[in-house]
Amino acid sequence: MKLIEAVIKPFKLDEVRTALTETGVQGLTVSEARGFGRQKGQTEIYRGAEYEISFLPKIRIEVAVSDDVAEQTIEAIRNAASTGQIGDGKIFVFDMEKAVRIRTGETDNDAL
Amino acid sequence: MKLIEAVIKPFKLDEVRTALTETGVQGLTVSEARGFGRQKGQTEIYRGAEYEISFLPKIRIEVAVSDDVAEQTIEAIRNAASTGQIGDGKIFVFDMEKAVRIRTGETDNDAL
Amino acid sequence: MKLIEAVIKPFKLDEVRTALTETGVQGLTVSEARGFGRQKGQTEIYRGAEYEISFLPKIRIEVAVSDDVAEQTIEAIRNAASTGQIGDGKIFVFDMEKAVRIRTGETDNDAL
Amino acid sequence: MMLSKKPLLALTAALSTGIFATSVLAQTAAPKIDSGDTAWMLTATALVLLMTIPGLALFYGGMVRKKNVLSLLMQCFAICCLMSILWVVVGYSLAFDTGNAYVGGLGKAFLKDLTVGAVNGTIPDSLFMVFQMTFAVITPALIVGAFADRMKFSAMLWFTGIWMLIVYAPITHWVWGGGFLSKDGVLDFAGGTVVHINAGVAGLVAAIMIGKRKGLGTESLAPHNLVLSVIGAALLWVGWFGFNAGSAVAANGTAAMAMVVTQIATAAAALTWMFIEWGLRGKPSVLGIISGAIGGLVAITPAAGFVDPMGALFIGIGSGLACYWGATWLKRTAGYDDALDVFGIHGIGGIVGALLTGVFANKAIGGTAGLLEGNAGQVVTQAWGIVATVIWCAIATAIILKVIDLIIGIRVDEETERDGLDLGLHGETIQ
Amino acid sequence: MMLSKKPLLALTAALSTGIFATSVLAQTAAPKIDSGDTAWMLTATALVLLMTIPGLALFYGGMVRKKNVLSLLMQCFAICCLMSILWVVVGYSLAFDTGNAYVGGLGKAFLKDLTVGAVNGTIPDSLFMVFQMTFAVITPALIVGAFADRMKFSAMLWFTGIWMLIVYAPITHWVWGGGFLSKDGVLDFAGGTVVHINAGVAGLVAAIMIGKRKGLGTESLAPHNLVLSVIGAALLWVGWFGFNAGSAVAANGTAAMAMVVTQIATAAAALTWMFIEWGLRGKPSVLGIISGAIGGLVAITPAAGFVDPMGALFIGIGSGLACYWGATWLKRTAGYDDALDVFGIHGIGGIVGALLTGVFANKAIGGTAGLLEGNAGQVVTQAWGIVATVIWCAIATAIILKVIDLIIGIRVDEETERDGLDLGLHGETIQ
Amino acid sequence: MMLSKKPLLALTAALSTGIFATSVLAQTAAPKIDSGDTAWMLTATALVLLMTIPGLALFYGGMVRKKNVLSLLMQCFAICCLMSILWVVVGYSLAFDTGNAYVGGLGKAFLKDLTVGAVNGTIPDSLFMVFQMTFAVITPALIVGAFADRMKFSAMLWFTGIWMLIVYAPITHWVWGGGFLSKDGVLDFAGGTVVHINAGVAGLVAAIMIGKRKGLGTESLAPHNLVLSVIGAALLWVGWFGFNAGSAVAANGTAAMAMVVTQIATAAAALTWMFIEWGLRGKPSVLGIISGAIGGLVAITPAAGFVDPMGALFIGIGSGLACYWGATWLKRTAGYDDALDVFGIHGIGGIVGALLTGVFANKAIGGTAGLLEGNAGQVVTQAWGIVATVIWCAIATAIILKVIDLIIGIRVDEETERDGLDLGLHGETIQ
Ligand SMILES: Nc1ncnc2c1ncn2[C@@H]1O[C@H](COP(=O)(O)OP(=O)(O)O)[C@@H](O)[C@H]1O
Ligand SMILES: Nc1ncnc2c1ncn2[C@@H]1O[C@H](COP(=O)(O)OP(=O)(O)O)[C@@H](O)[C@H]1O
Ligand SMILES: Nc1ncnc2c1ncn2[C@@H]1O[C@H](COP(=O)(O)OP(=O)(O)O)[C@@H](O)[C@H]1O
Repeated sequence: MKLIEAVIKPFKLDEVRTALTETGVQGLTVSEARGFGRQKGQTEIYRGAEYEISFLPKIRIEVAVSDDVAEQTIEAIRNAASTGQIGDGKIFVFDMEKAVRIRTGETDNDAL
Repeated sequence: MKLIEAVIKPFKLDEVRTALTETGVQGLTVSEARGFGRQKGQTEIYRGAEYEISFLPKIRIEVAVSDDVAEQTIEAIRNAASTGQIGDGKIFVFDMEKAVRIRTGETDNDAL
Repeated sequence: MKLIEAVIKPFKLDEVRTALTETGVQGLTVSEARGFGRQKGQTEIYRGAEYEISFLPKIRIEVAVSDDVAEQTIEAIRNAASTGQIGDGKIFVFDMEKAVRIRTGETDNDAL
Repeated sequence: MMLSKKPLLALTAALSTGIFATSVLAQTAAPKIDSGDTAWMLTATALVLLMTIPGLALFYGGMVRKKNVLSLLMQCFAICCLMSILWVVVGYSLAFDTGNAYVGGLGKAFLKDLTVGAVNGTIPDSLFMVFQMTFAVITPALIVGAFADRMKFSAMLWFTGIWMLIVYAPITHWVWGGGFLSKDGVLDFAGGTVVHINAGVAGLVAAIMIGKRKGLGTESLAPHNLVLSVIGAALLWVGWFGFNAGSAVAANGTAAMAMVVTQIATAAAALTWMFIEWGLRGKPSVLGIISGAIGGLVAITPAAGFVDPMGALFIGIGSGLACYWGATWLKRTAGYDDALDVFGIHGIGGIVGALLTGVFANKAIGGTAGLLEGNAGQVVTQAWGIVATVIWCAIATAIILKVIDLIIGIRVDEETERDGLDLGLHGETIQ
Repeated sequence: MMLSKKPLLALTAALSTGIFATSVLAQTAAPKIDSGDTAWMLTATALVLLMTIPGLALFYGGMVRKKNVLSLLMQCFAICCLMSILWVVVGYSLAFDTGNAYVGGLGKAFLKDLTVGAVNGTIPDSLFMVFQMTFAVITPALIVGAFADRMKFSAMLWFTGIWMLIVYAPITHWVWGGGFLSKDGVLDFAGGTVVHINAGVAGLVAAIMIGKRKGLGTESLAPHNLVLSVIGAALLWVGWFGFNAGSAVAANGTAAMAMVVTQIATAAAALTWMFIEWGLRGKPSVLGIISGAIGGLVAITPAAGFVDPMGALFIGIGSGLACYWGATWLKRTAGYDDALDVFGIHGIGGIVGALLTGVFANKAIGGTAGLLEGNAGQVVTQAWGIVATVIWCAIATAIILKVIDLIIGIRVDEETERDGLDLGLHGETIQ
Repeated sequence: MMLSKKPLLALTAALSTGIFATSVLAQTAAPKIDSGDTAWMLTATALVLLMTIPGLALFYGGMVRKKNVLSLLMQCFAICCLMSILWVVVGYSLAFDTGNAYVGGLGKAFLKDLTVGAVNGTIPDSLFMVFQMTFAVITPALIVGAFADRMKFSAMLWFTGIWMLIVYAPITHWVWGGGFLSKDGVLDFAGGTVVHINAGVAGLVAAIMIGKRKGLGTESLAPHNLVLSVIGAALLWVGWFGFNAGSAVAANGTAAMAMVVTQIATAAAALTWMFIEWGLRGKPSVLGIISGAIGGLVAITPAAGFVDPMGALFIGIGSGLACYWGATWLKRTAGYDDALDVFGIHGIGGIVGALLTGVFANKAIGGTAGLLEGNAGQVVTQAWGIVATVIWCAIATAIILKVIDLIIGIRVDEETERDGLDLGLHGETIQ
C-alpha cells in the first residue's frame, strides 16, 4: 500500500476531494499546514512594522491506497490541484507497511 | 523502527495516551486533523443555507517505536480507540530509517 | 529521496528555517502539533480545578530532500533546534518513493 | 421621530406626528434646554454609535468566513468615519435644512451657525445634529452585508458616500425634515422607512448588481464565528434602545413606552424565528434567534412611539415570520445572493413594521389611530411611504452603482475573493 | 430598591427602606415625571440588559469548552427573550401587583392599564416595569452556569420559564412588591437576595440534580477562551452600575453613592481573590480576578444604598474571601459539579452581602443603622430574609426540575455531551 | 474640565476655563443637585469605565501575540481595581483636596466627609469623585501598551500604583485641582495633558528603560486578532463620549458640542491615517484606521469644550498626520520599542491636541480665544502646560521604574517572554 501525501492550496480542497472520490478513494485525512517555498507571500504592514509572510497557508492531505491505484490517485490529485501557478504544492509518496481499521480490526487493503 | 500513525476520534485521545503509556511508549506527537470517510457528518443550517459537514474532526497521532514493540503498540491503540462505530479511524504503519533526539543527538532506538 | 520530519519547539522555527535555507533546501511544510514526552508541562489552575498540561505545543516540520543531502539536512535541523533542554524534540527520517511538483508534473528530485 | 409635548424647533417630527399646530404655538415660549432630556439624548447618541461600531460590525463579521472578517469590520468603521464627515459637510443640511418638499437646502452646510446655545425643542441643537448623524452612519453600514465578501473597498466608499447624500438624506427630509411624506401623514417613529426599508432595498439592488459570491452552492460559506455575531446582535439590541427611545427626543413617557415595545417586539420576533426553525429544521439555532431579534427590532422601529405592548407583541410575531420567510424561502426562490440578508431582514422587516404601524397605531399612545381603531387610511398612507421610498432608493442605488462600476469597477478580482478580502484589500489577517 | 426623597407610588421600596410614612404622605402631591430621573432610568435599563446579553453570555461562554460556547450564548439569549414575554404576560403582575404578602395579584397581567402617562414615583410607570423586566431576565440566566454543558435546551426553557414565575416573581414580591420580607424590614437595595442568593441556590440544586459533567476529574475542562470571559466580566461590571445605581430609581445622591460603593467593593473583592490565589497557588490568574470582581458586585448589591465607602471596602474584601472559598474548597469538598460556580459566587456572595448589609448599614447613607451602629437586630432580619429565600427557592427548584425530568428529561444524551452542545442541539459550530 | 454656567464647588475647573469670578460669586446661592446633570454624569462614569474594561484591554489585547493576550487583559483589569482603591485611599485627595499649587492635601483621604447629600456644582460630590476615579483608572492603563509582552506583573502593579499617586494625582491637581497650571490658564477640557501626554511620556520612558521585545525585527510580532482591537477601539470611541462630553459635568450645550467635536475629530483623524497609509503603503488597513481614530480622540480631548466643528476637523486631520508619523517614522528612527505606540499616539496626539487647542479655541464656544482669534499667547500657555507635564512625568517615571527594577526587577525572564506571559505569569492560555 502507499500513503500519498499532498500539500495543496487551500481553496483546491473541495476539487481534490471530488476528484479522489471519483477515482474510488473512500477516505482521506486533511490537516492545516503552512508552506515555505518558491511562492512569495504578501507583506503585511502593521503601523511601522513590516512582516513578510514567508509561510503560506496550505492543506495537507493524506490518502492511503492500494498499490495498484496509486498512480491514478496521484494523477487525480495533480489534475485537480494544479493551477499552473507557483505554490501549487507537492505530492509525496511513501510505502506503507500496514493499515488497520480501528473499528473492525481489518487490515491492509481491507482497511482502506 | 516503525512510525505508527493513527487517526482517531478526538474524545479518545486521553484513553489512547494512557494505553500507550502503559505499553511503555515514552512519547508521542498529536495534531488536529479532519477526516473524510464512511462516517457521515451532520448538516448545519444557517438561515436558508444548508451545509453538509463532510470533514469531521479527528486527532492524528504519531508514535515512533522500535520494531519489536510495534505490534503491541498497534494493538493498544486499536483497543483504546475503538468504539465499534463508523468513523473510529485508521492506523497506518511505516518503516522509519532513522530517528534522532535533537537534545542529545542520540539516534534510532535510543532516541525514542 | 528522504522525507525528514522534525518535531521542534515552536520558538525555534525561524532558526531552523534559516539553517535549512542555508543548506540549500528550497521548501518545507510545517504544521502545529502537540507533544507528549519527558518534558513536563505547567499546571493550569482554574478556580478550584487543576489541569496538568501534558501535551505541549510543538511545530512539526516536513522536508523532502534528495538522498545525498539528507545527512547534512538532519544535522542542520539538529543544530538549529537544540537548546540542550528536555523537550527539544525528535527527527524522524523516511524513505520516500516518489515526489511530484503539482504545478509542472516534474517528479522526484526535480520536484523538490 | 418624536412626540414631545414640549416646544419643538424641529417642525419635522411634529409634522409627522400630527401635532404641528400645538408645537408651533408652543414655540412662542422661549425654548429652553431641559437637562434631563439632554442627558438622555447624549446617552442615546452614544448608544446608536454603539450599534454600528462595534455592534453591526461584529454581527456581520461573525457571519462571514474567517478570511473576510476584518474587511467587514473595516467597512463599518470606515463608513462610520466617512458619514460623520459628510453629514457635517452637507448631509445634515440636505436632510434637515428647510429646502423644499424633496430635499433640504444648503443653509446648514458645514454646520454653519450651529452655536453652543442653540436649542432644538428641549435639547441643544448640536445634540439633535449629532444624534441624527449616528443614523446617517448606520444606514449605509447596514447595506454592506448584502455585498459582503466581494466588493472593492474603494467602490464601497464611493457608493456609500454618494448614496448617503443622494438617497438617505433626501428620504430623511421627506419623512423627518418637513418633506412630502411627513405632510402626507406617514408614521415613522425611529426610521423603519428611512433607515431599514431604505438599506434593505439598496442591499437587494447591490446584491443583484454585484452578482453572487464565488463558491455559493458549492463550498461551505458557513459563518466562521457566531460568538461575534451574538455580541453584535446583543449590542444592536441594547443600542436600539437609544435608537427607538431616543427618537422621542426627550426623557418622558413616550421614550419609556418606546423602550417597552422595543423589548417586547424583539423578544417575540426572536422566539418566533427560533420556534419556526425548531419546528421546520429540527434545531433552534443561534443564528436564527439573533436574526429574529434583529427582525423584531427593525419592525418595531417605525411603530415604537405609536403602539402599545400588545401591538408590539403582534408586530414582533409578524416580523419573525416574515423575516424568516425573507431570509430563507424568498432569497432561495428569487435566486439573488444577499449575503447577510440585508433585504430579507431589514427590507422585509421594515415593510412589515411600516404596514403594521398603520394597523396597530394607538391613539392613546402616539396620538394617531390605526386600522384596529378604525382608521384604515393609515395603512394606505404607510404603504405610500413604502412605495415612494422603494422606488427612489432602488433607482438611485442602481444608477450610483452602475456609474461606479463603469469608472472603477465594484467587484474585487478572483484571487482577492479567493484568498480573502482581509489579506487582499487590507494586508492583514486574524490568527 | 430605592431611597428617593421624591414621592413614590411603589410603596414597596419605601417599605423596605423604612421611609414608608413619609412616602405615603408625600403622595398627596400629584406625581410628576422628572426628566433627569427618567433619563437615568432609561440608561440603567439599557445597562442591565447589557449585563445579560452580551455580558453574562460571554462571561459564561468563555469558561466552557469550545464545543459548548454557542450553547451558553443561546441559553442566555433565549432566556432574555422568553422572560421578557413572560414578564409582560404575568410575571410583572405576580411581582408588583398588590396581591397578598406572598405573591402579587393578576391585575397587571398583560400590562393591562399601563398608559403612556402613568407615573411611578418620578418616572413613567412603563419605565419601572421594563427596568424590573431586565432583572427578571438576568436572574434565571445566572442559573445556567450551574448546569452548563449538559442540559437539554428544551428542558432549560421550561425550567427557567416556570422558575421565573414560581420562584423569582413571588420572592421579588416579598422583598420589593410589598410582601412579608419588606414588612419585616429586610434590606435588599438592588437584589442580593432576590437575584443572587435566589439564582445561586437554584444553581446548586440544579447542579446536584443533573449530575456531574462527563470527564470531570479525568479530562481537561479548562476554559477555552478567557478573552470572552473578561469582556463579559467587564460588561457585567459596567452594566451593574445600572443595576445598583439604577435601583435608586432616581438620579440623585443615593444613586451616586450606590455607584461609588459598587466600584469600591468590586475592586476590593477582585484584588482580594487575586492576592489569595497569588499567595496560595503562586500565580494571579485572569479567571481569578474577574471571579473576584463578580463576587464583589454580588455582595455589594443588597448593600449599595445603605453603606458608606469604608463599609463597601470591607464587604468587598469579605466577599472576595468567601467566594474564593466557595468556588474552590467548598465545591471540591461537597463534591457537586456547579460548573461555572453559580452557587460559589452568586449564592455565597449574595449571602455574605446580605449579612454584611446588616452589619455595615449606615443611618446617614440609607436611613437604617446596622450592627456597627448598634442595631444588631438588622443582622438577624437579614438572616431571616436569606433563610426564607433559600427554603422556598430550593424546594420549588427541586420540584420543577424533577417534574420536567420525568416528562421530557433534563440531560442531553451522551453523544451530544461528548460532541458538544453547539453541534448537537443547535447545529452550529465556531471555527 | 467644565464650563457650566451653574454654580460650581470645584473651583478648579472654573479656574481653568477662565470663569473663576462668576463661579465664585454664583456659589452664594445654595448648591442643588440637578437630576438631568446627575443622570448624564452617572452615565458618563459608566462610559469611561467601559473605556478601560473592556475597551482598552481589547484594543491592546488584539495587537499582541496570542500567547500574551490574557496578560494585557489582566493588566488593564488589575489596574482598574488597584487604582479604584488607591483613589479612595489618597489619590482623590492628592488631586482634588485644596493643598498647595503642586499637590492636594490629605483632607479627603479615605473619602472622609463624603456624604450622600454633598453637592459639587449641580451633581452629588460622590459622583464627581467616582467620575474622576475612572480617569485615574484609564491613565495608568494606557501606559501598559508601551511595555507589553515583557514586564513582570508584580512590577507593573507597583509601578502603576506609585505612578498614579506621584505623577497622575499631582498633575491632575495642577490642571483641574486648582494648581499652578490652571492658574496659568492652561486649557485642558478632558485630559489631553493630564491623561494622554502624561501616559504617552510615561510609556516612552518605560519602553526605553525595559528594552526591546525579544524577536523585534527578526520574528513576526504581528497582531494576533484585530477583531479584538476593533471592538476595543469602538468601545473607546463610544466611551470617549462620556470622557469628553462628561467633562462638561452637566447635560448642557457644552456637553453636546463636546460630543459633536469629538465625533468630527475622530472621524477626520481616522480617515486621514487611512488615506495616508493607502497612499504610501498601497492598502488601507484596519489597524491604521482604528489607530487614527484613537489619535483623533486623544487630540480633541483637551479641545472638546473650546473649539467649534471646523476647529475639530482640522485638529482631527492634524492629529491623524502626526500620530501616523509618530507610530511609524519617529519610532523607527529613534529606535525605541514602544510596543503598542503609547507615545506615538497618546503622547504625540496629546501634544498636537494641546497646542491646537491654543490655536482653535473659540471664544463663542468655550469662553477663551485662541491664536486664530488673535490670542497667540494661548499657544504659549498650552506649550507651557506640555513642558511642565513632560518634565515631571519623565523624571518621576524614570525614578520609580529604576527603583522597582533594583528591588524586584521589571522584566520577565527569557523563558516566560518566549513561552508567553499568559502561561508564565498567569498560568492560563486561550485556545
Ligand atoms: N522540499 C520540500 N519539502 C516539503 N515541502 C515542500 C518542499 N518544497 C515545497 N514544499 C511545499 O510545497 C509548497 C509549494 O512549493 P513552492 O516552491 O512554493 O511552489 P511549487 O511547488 O509550485 O514549486 C510549499 O509551500 C511547501 O508547503
Ligand atoms: N484511505 C484513507 N486514507 C487516509 N485516511 C483515511 C482513509 N480512509 C479513512 N481515513 C480516515 O479515517 C477516518 C475514518 O474513516 P471512516 O471511513 O469514516 O470510518 P471507518 O474507519 O470506521 O471505516 C476518516 O475520517 C479519515 O480521517
Ligand atoms: N516516540 C515518539 N514518537 C513520536 N513523537 C515523539 C516520541 N517521543 C517524543 N516525541 C515528540 O518529541 C517531543 C519531545 O520529547 P521529550 O521526551 O519531551 O524530550 P526529548 O526529545 O528532549 O527527550 C515530544 O513532545 C513529542 O512531540
